[in-house]
Amino acid sequence: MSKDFLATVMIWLTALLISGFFLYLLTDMLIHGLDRLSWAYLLDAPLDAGRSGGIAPIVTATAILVLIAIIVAAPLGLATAVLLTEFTRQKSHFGRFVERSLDVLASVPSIIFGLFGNAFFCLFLGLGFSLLSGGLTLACMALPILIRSAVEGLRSAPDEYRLAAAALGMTRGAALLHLLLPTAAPALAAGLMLGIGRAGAETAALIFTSGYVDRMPESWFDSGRALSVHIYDLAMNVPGGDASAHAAALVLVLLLFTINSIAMGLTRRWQRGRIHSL
Amino acid sequence: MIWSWHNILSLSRTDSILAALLRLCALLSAAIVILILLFLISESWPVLQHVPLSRFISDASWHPAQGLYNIAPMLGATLLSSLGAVLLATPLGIASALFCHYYAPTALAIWHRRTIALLAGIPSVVYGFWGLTTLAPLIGRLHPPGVSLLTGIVVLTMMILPTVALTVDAALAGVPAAYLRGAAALGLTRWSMINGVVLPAARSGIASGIMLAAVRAIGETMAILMVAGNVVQYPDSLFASVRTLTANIALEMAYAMGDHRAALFVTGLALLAMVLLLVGFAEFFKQDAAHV
Amino acid sequence: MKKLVTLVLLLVIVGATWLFIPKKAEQASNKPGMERLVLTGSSTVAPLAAEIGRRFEALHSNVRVDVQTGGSSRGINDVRSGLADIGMASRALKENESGLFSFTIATDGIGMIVNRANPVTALDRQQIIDIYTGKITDWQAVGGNADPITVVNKAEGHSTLELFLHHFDLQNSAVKAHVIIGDNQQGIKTVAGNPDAIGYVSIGSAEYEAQHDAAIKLLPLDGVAASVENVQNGAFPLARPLNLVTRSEPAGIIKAFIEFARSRQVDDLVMAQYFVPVAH
Amino acid sequence: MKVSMDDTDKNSEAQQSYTLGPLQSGPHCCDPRPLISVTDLSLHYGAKTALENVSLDIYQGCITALIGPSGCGKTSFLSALNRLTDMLPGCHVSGRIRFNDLDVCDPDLDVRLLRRDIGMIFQKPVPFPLSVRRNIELPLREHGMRRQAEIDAVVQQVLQDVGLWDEVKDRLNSPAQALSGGQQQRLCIARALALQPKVLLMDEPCSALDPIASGVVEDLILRLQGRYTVVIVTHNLAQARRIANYAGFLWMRERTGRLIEFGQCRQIFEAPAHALTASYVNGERG
Repeated sequence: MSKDFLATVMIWLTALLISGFFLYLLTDMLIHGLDRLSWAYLLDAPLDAGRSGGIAPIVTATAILVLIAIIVAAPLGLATAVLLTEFTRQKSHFGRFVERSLDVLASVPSIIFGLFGNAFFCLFLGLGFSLLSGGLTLACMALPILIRSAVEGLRSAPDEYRLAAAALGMTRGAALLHLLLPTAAPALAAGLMLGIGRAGAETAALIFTSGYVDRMPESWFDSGRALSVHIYDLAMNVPGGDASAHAAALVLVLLLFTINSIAMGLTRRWQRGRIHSL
Repeated sequence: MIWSWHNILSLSRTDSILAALLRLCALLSAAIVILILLFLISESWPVLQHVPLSRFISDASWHPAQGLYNIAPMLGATLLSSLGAVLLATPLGIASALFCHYYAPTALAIWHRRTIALLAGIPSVVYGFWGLTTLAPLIGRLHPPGVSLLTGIVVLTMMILPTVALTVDAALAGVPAAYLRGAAALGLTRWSMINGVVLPAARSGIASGIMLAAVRAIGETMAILMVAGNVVQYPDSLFASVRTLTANIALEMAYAMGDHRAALFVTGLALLAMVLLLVGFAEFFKQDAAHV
Repeated sequence: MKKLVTLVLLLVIVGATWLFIPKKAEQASNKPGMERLVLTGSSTVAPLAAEIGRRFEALHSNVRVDVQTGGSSRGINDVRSGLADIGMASRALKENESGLFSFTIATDGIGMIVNRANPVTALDRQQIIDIYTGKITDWQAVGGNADPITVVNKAEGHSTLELFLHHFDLQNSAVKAHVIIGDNQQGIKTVAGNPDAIGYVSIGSAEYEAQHDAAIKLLPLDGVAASVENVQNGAFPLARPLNLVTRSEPAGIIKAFIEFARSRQVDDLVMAQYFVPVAH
Repeated sequence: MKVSMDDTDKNSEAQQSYTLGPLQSGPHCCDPRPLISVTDLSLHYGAKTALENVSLDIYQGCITALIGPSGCGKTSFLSALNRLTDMLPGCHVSGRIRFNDLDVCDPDLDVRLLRRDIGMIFQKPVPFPLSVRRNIELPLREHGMRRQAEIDAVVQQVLQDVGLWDEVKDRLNSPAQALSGGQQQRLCIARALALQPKVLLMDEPCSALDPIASGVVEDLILRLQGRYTVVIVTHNLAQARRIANYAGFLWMRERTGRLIEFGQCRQIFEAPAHALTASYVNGERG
């Protein structure tokens, strides 16, 4: 048997294995999760420590957490990306310092963010276990993702735009606002979606920052339980919580699939746009 | 990119204001990582004051309630589980990426890629849940207790596989088509073309993908906490239960006070140091490769 | 593309305003008359306390009860430092914790559990000690199958662990565990999935799961069957009170809450969590 | 000359200047008054020297062509004239450039005003990813023109000037990138003209276009003569000969671009003083 044939077989098998595993995981989740899933489940408050009732306050808390994270991280990330691509030489010390620290930040494990969030936001800033603490912690986590995709989007905007805009005596700010940001918009949006996805999936960083309270949050100083924390709690701490955990897991996975699909669609659109403009 | 900073004076006034504002934002972003380090150190300071660092690797065991703080077994467990996962996920991920580029028909490749991207989006707690309810009993039938280093490695592999596959995929996409045409013109078989031309050309991309996956594996918390058994020990076999640094923090943090809590922050520092070492190593490797 | 940018911007703005509205609500909730009770501590008590809190909120529309989990000691510490109004502890106060006030709201026991497929039906005190210290490593030695024993122990900081060690007079460093778990449910899942495992968990949790088809069974301890009933009548040796702890003599809303938590009105909630209500 | 558009807004006389008459070819013989004088210009990229000691005058209303093989620093020379060199990483300019009475190399100079007076056209047409109208409107608004009627008048005027009006008047709001290459380049010229520059720098404006579009653009450049001062870099010797009044020949010597000869176009092509020039324009070298 030739090496080429062997490699072909192996590679097809691997692909089959991965797709098979994915399908299995998905059906497993659907079979177990669909039992409990209903409109009432989505719209009710949890009862009996989550064994019965629904997940409305938990989905709300998750949404608020992600929203806080994005509202804080998006402008900061965009500004940093713009600075890195448009206002610094690639070799400048400041730019290199910023880029290096962001590389490090991107590789910091989420549990460390949890420790940091607990020590800094909850205790040092006195925000306590609250959606705000959790959201800010998530913002720190999402920041490098947002910056990276924004930097990529801006770097792929053609230099000709920058030169032509300058030759017309336009300020950099104007070139940025009217030409470069619109060109990079799909990349920015895709990055945003990725950030939302990462924030929405997070568990470890939230246990110590936004807490366990499963009441409908009334303000952002309330403690609130994220969907992933809810799943963890049901699976690990609540006897008889498995069925609810499966349903909650299904909801979370479907939400994240939607968000990621949007991100992928945007990325594709961005890449196609690039080909057209070349 | 093309803008050079060398002539700041060519900025108009609005631009200078904008630049200052942006620098402030960037400084803030960059400061987060320093802030994190600062807080980890300050929170672990209480225990570091009267427990020398060496005791964190020389104590008899990890029993913070009895004043014993050995985290070396957890360092080892983190290393082993990540290493195992990377070793498993790397060939699978590369094979999957090769499949998308050179084996699958276009439509199938698109679907496969989508599948992988969706796998990447499944949160770790769901993997952990699956591992706990499905995989651990399965492995337990093979050799008790079921929650073990092996289970951890398998679940971690599932989790980092998409990372490897997607980054390698991107690296393969960056291999110039001319190389492929050149190789095809020489009459190479598909595998010799891949082995001889494609993989070497995409080498640095593949390496950074693996590095990224390794960082993710080291930092993974919830899934490994749920499936690895959490006994603080050096594993004597793949079926022994282990506790990683991340699991140690997640498991005990909510219950810890005083020195115990500070010791958990020391664990966090060790974890961070490990990740930074890896990232630094990757950076060094990248620069080295650039000089060749 | 422009539409997209506008859309994203719009979303962010709408989100921001939406976030500011609840902030106003929060200012409103800080009006005199609106009170917030913060409970922290034992993860065994937390689900019960949350349920009681929910019912309490329904009766007192001006009160919000926040429940955060942690360990019993953490709860006690938080009450001391004033971080929490009420601490939750799944054990009695220790000697060095004097000066605090504790109020039992329910009783729970800690029972040994093994897999349902395990033929062993009882273990005496010395056998359990030997199993947990690694002197007995095979079920054959205590009359079971010839399989190695998987010892399940709890992570540091849990009062279940402290009570277990105290009852058997063990040091945690002497325990040779194969699996370490955090919360009760993880322990039940571990034992249910492993025919050779032995562990100890809250009796309430174990009985609930055993009745809902989890593959576990409770072993008698010192000859007393581990059941909610035996905990209730005081026969079970490893019982523990589930307490609410305060720093000073409770007054006002704290007092109201504790009295409510000890009243008949919550007996159904206590039993739903498979704990034993206090005698009234 | 340094009047900003904010002022012209208020100044009704200056406003008048936007309603130009139809563009006609300027006088064949142009004003031999130097508008830009370059003295000892050297240009370095890091340690590499791209241009050394170039001195020449650019005469008002004339078309000056720069010819020479690729890589001899022609484009860098153009970029130095409107300080676009600021944006090239590692680029350092020494020497003196005077534009009217202005020191172009003065670090305190407001480059936005300089670049308004010295427009630039690139080799590849760079229409912005906006509509045809917005392409012209954007720089106008940037320079302080606010009234829509005024802007519309300028848009129509400059599009007529470059002969694009009839082709695009029905699709002013469609994307500029949907235009053909030649139309795109003329749109870029129109965009530059909208700012009423004194000088137009053109970096091989025809080389990316097909022959017909190239001819149209070339005709347009000829019609700009007289009203605008044009500096054009071209590879196309025949084109330079057809349209230029003055010509400069640059050549690489010791890896550094140098100005070999500068003079009247006819003289450069018919009676070059330098042997190198002679062999280049005759096609023997380069």
